[in-house]
Amino acid sequence: MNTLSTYLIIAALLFGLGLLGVLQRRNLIGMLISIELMLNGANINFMAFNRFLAPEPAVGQIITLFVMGLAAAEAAIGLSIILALFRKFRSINVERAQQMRG
Amino acid sequence: MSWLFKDPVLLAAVLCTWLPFLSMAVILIFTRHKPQLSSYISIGAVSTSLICALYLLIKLVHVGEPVEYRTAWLIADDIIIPFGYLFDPLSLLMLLIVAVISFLVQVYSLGYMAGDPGFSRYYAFQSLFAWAMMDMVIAPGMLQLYIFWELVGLASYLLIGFYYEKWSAGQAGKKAFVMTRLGDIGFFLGLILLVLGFGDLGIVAMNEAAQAQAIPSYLITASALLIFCGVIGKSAQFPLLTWLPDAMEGPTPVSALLHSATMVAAGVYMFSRIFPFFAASPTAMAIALAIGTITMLLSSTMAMATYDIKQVWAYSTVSQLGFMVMGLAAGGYFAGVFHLTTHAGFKALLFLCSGVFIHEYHSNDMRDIGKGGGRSLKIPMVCMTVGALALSGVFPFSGFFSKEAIMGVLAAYPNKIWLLAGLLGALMTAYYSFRLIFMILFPKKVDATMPHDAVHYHQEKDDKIQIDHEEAAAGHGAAHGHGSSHGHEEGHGNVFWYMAWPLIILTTITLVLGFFQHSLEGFLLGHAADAHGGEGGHGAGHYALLIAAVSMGLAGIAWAYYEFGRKGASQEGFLARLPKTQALFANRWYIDRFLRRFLDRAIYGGLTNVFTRNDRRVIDGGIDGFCLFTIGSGRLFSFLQSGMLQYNLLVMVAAVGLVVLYFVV
Amino acid sequence: MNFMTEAMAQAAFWIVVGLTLAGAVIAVFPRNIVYNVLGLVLALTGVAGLYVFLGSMFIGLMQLLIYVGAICVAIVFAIMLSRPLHLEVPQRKLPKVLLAAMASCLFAIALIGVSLRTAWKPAAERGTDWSVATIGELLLTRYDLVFEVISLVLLVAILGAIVTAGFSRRLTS
Amino acid sequence: MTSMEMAHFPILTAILMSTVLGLIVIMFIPDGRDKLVKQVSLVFSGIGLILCLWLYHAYDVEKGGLQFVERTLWVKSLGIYWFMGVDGINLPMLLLTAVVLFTGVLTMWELENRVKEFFAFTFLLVAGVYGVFMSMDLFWIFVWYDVSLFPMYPLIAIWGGTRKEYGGMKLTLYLLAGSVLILPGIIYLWAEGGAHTFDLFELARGGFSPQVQNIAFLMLYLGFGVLAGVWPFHTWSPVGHVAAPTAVSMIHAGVLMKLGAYGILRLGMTLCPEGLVYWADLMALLATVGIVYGAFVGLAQTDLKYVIGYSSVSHMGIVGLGLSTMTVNGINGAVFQMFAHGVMTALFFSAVGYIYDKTHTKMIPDLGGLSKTMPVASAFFIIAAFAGIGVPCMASFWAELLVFISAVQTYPVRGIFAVLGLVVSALFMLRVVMSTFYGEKNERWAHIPDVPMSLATPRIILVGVIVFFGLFPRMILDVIQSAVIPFVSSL
Repeated sequence: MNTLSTYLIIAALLFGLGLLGVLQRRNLIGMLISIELMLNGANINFMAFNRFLAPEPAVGQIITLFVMGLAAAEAAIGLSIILALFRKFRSINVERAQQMRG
Repeated sequence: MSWLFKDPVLLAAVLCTWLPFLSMAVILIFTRHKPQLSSYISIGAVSTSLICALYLLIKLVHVGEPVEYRTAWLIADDIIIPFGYLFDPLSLLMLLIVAVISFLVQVYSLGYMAGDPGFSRYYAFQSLFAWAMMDMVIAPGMLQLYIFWELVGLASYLLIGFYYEKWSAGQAGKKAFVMTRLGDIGFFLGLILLVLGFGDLGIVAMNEAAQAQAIPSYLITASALLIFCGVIGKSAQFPLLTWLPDAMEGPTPVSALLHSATMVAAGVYMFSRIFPFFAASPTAMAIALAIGTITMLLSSTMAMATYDIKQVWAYSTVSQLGFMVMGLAAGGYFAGVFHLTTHAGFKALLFLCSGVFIHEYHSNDMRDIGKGGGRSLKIPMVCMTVGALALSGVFPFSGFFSKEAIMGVLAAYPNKIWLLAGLLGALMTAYYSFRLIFMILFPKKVDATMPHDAVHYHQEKDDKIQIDHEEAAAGHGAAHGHGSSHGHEEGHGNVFWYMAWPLIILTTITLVLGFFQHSLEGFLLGHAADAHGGEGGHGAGHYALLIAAVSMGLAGIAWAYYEFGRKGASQEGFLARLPKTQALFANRWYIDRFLRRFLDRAIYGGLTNVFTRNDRRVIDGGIDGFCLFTIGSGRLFSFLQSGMLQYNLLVMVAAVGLVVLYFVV
Repeated sequence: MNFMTEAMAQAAFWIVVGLTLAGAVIAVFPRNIVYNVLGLVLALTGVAGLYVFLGSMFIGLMQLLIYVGAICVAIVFAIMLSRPLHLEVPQRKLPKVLLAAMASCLFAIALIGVSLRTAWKPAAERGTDWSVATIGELLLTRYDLVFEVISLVLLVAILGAIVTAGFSRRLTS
Repeated sequence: MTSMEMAHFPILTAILMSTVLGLIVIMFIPDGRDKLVKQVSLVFSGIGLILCLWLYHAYDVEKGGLQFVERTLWVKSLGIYWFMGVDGINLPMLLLTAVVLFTGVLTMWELENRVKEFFAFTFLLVAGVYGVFMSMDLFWIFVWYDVSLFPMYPLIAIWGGTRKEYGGMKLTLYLLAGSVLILPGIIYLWAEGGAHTFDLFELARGGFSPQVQNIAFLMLYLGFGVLAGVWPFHTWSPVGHVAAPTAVSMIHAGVLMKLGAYGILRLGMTLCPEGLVYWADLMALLATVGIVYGAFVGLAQTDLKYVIGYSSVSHMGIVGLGLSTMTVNGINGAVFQMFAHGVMTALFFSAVGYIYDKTHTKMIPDLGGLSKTMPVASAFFIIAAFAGIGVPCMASFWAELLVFISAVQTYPVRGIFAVLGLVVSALFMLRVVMSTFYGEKNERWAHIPDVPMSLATPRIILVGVIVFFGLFPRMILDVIQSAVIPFVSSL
């Protein structure tokens, strides 16, 4: 139960689910949510390595903290982009937001 | 410039050759819109040239050695192209011929071209021609000769196509230029060969080296044959002879000047210019003899079948040029040059006479002129008969002497076939010349009103102006391209005498020139007599030959009289009874058709077509295809760049996943 | 007792795991965005629980505070502002979903494969200092620069968010 | 040779600056002042012309070699110099550029559409051309070369005529493809040179191994050859000329195409003499094919500008043939031909430009009988056609003479074929002259006025240049030769 690989598998599953969301959702907010899932998957990995392998248990936690901070920034920017897009296209469907196609 | 005035000979030479150029420039740039002034400038220039040429001849007539002036026109490494003047008997003689004929023709043109809208242009081109021809004549080196030779061709192109509204005139000019150019390519290559093989293109140097056998014989033969191509093109020898009859599209004075007396004679002149060089190669001489003979016979037959008065003289010019080439190629330096001289006189005369008829009757057809009352124009009629007698080689006209000289050379040639050909040519020449004379002199009376018209034309000169106008209105005169309502405002007589005086002068020349044979021979062969061995000494055979040749000429005249001249003659000629032969002759032995076919099939239809298609399809097509491929593949790949983030990411993820699986699992 | 505690902890752990994954599934699959946000809240809370199991109460709390407290609320605001509820929910395209599922399965399998195949070795000497004080000290000493940079990034992100959302309104209107 | 005399007035920079300054001044002229733009352009191009004439006059032929040298180190680490100078090869080219620019500005005097932009782009183009001709530093040559290529596309695509987008695109792509070969060639030589300098003469002194020379020469030859219209990379030239506006055609065919030949001569042949020897056979072959082929294809064209385009292919073939002979006279002739063809072609396009402006067609079947209505305009074209045929006493005659003599000497068979091409070129020029200008008066064009004196000026200047150098070929050949003889002896 409390082994490294358990956590890694849980993290992988979380990451995979997030990935699935990013790939198939058309709702931009849905995609953002999925990205948060993926970030959490990564965070679990950090914490797990910190718990089972790392020489200094503080370092992994600090990294997780940083990731959280960056995730907050990412969410802020992402959401504002979504709002801007929504104003422009009256939609938050990614498939409509394709002005750069070749 | 002081060097110029120190030497009167040089000054005369410079004036002689460059005044016409100056007059051309002045006319083209300043006096284009003042026709009268332009013509005076041009005639003034050419008469100064004439005076200078006379001065040069008198001054230098006793100088044994050739006088040479030269300056470097261009220095490129080992090639030096000099510009300068070479005065020896031949060039002095030819310079005088050119100056005299140019002068007379320009005076004549005052009448003939009066009122033409392109009057100034005409005189500018005449000056251009005079300049080019004179510089060519006294060129000391072959390259200068070639350069002005080409310029003469240019002037000829411009003058033939003078009536540029006429499609056929443009075509004829183009044909003349391209065909002579074809010959010139050979000339040019011959010169290059000589430059590379021998190095010096000075005429004196070439001739001396050839005589001293300092040039290898294969080089002489090869370059002589190539240079002879130039003669073929310029002097309208077989197989490039058809441009000359077509060139009759130009104004008649132009035909007289360029296509009888001077420009076409340039080929023969060049031949005689480097005669010792040619003479050093028996092969080249034999080929030239053969070509001259073929040309003479072919064009004589052509002249028998045409009714166009200018065409007859054009064919006859070709034929006589062939005769000159024969004489030269058979070794008769003096004979060829002498015939060139006499021919220049009487052929210019013949053309100018025809010009008067054409000017009066607005038709080139000898039957129309005859019916119109050509015989009533006394001066041209008499002059033309004199010219025709000279052409036929009848004593005591100049043609007799020069033809005899050539016959003598041919008789001295071991193979008698050339002599026979020459005699046959003399017969035909007499026949076709007098066919023309008789047709004009004794028109066939089919239409009863015609004599009336003739009287009308001649005697009521005041009415004639009106007739001219009527004819112009009927569009008859317009066929000639120049308006017919010209010139008469200033009085008909004035115009007529502009045209008559040159005729009278030329007739006089034709009458007396023959008797100067020996002095000319002495002058021309003076210093070189030993080298050539002279052409005298035909001995007893000479008289037999003389009788044979004259009787041939008289037989031709008699034949023509029987068919065209006597009362009740059918005026059809024996050719009318041989339709196939007539067709053959009238169609110029199908040389033109062959050339046309060749041009259409091989050049336009063949190479041009293939190359153009290649350009469109293969090169451009290849490039465009390549571009299309690029664009297409861009389109193809742009599907991946659909702008749909999720597909991009999907592919990325799948790819990374596969890579990880491949390496790790 | 020891066994009981052990078993209860075991059970609690799996419950947390189950909640997390269930939350993740809810966050991904339903087409209604409100369910997704709620699923995300559930999953993030579960992850916070996992952090506690991994021995760091502090990070667990932080997780709740930042993620559940801040980010999720922000997302809810965004949903309300962009009014997706009013819009018709588009039908799913089966090929796309299948492709996405295959790709993400592939990736997940690759990840799991890597984690299982690697022979993880703990460090030779492992510290035991899990205190918040150490974390704070390290943040202000060793990771000073990173900390500052992250702060800066946050500042820029906030400014950027304002600019993007605000100016675009002015530009489009 | 490369002495650091910087004391004299930097005339080369001044010439270059006359265009750059002109460009700047034109850009600051307010919109709508079209007349002022034209006057300013005329003044600045006139300054360039006067400076070039002075330069031509002041050049010491006896001394020869590189004169008016300006040389300062620019980027030390890469060995880039601001290095300019003139010798007998580029001096005629500078004069040509100045003449063509001046007459080109005059030719476009009646332009009404976006005048300011047009002259600005034209000056930019010419700045590049001047730069290439006077720089002796590979880096700057390439920079100026690309500066001169870039404005072509807007000039054609905005002010052009028939199929302008296609023509402009094709031309630009072709030329850029050429410069794609040149840049690696230059960098390759720089890297192989060891001294790491872009100075042309230092590189040449250093020398390269035959292997390097073969590769580099081929790259430079093909790269510049595209611009010089070497067969089979010539198809951009007719299409581009047809599409371009008059002055651009003049500058392009008159000057820019010479840039290609000049590049081959200055870069390729100076730096890679052994590469030249290796590839000379191919060069001669392509040049001969170009001469004959261009003339034949020209026979079949129905568009006046296409005809001129193909005649350019043919005439530039003569330049290529001259270069490939590697003899003094061949190169003399080639440089002379570059000059003569430049002036002649400018005259051609200038003459056609007037006809096209007035009749709005340049299809030969639609024209015809133009001599009657516009004799002066026709005369200019006809004179150009004679120059194209190679009539003596016109500048190109001497050039062709020299090239053919050395070509027959070096490559007899190819030389003879090239000479035979002359007949075809005569045929096609005369064919065009005849169908366009001869014949009945065409009522359709009866209302068109003949060229007024003001518009005839540029053409008169060009005719004057052609005839002047035709009558006095030593005026230019002595200059050319002063550079070519040492050049050939160093090969």
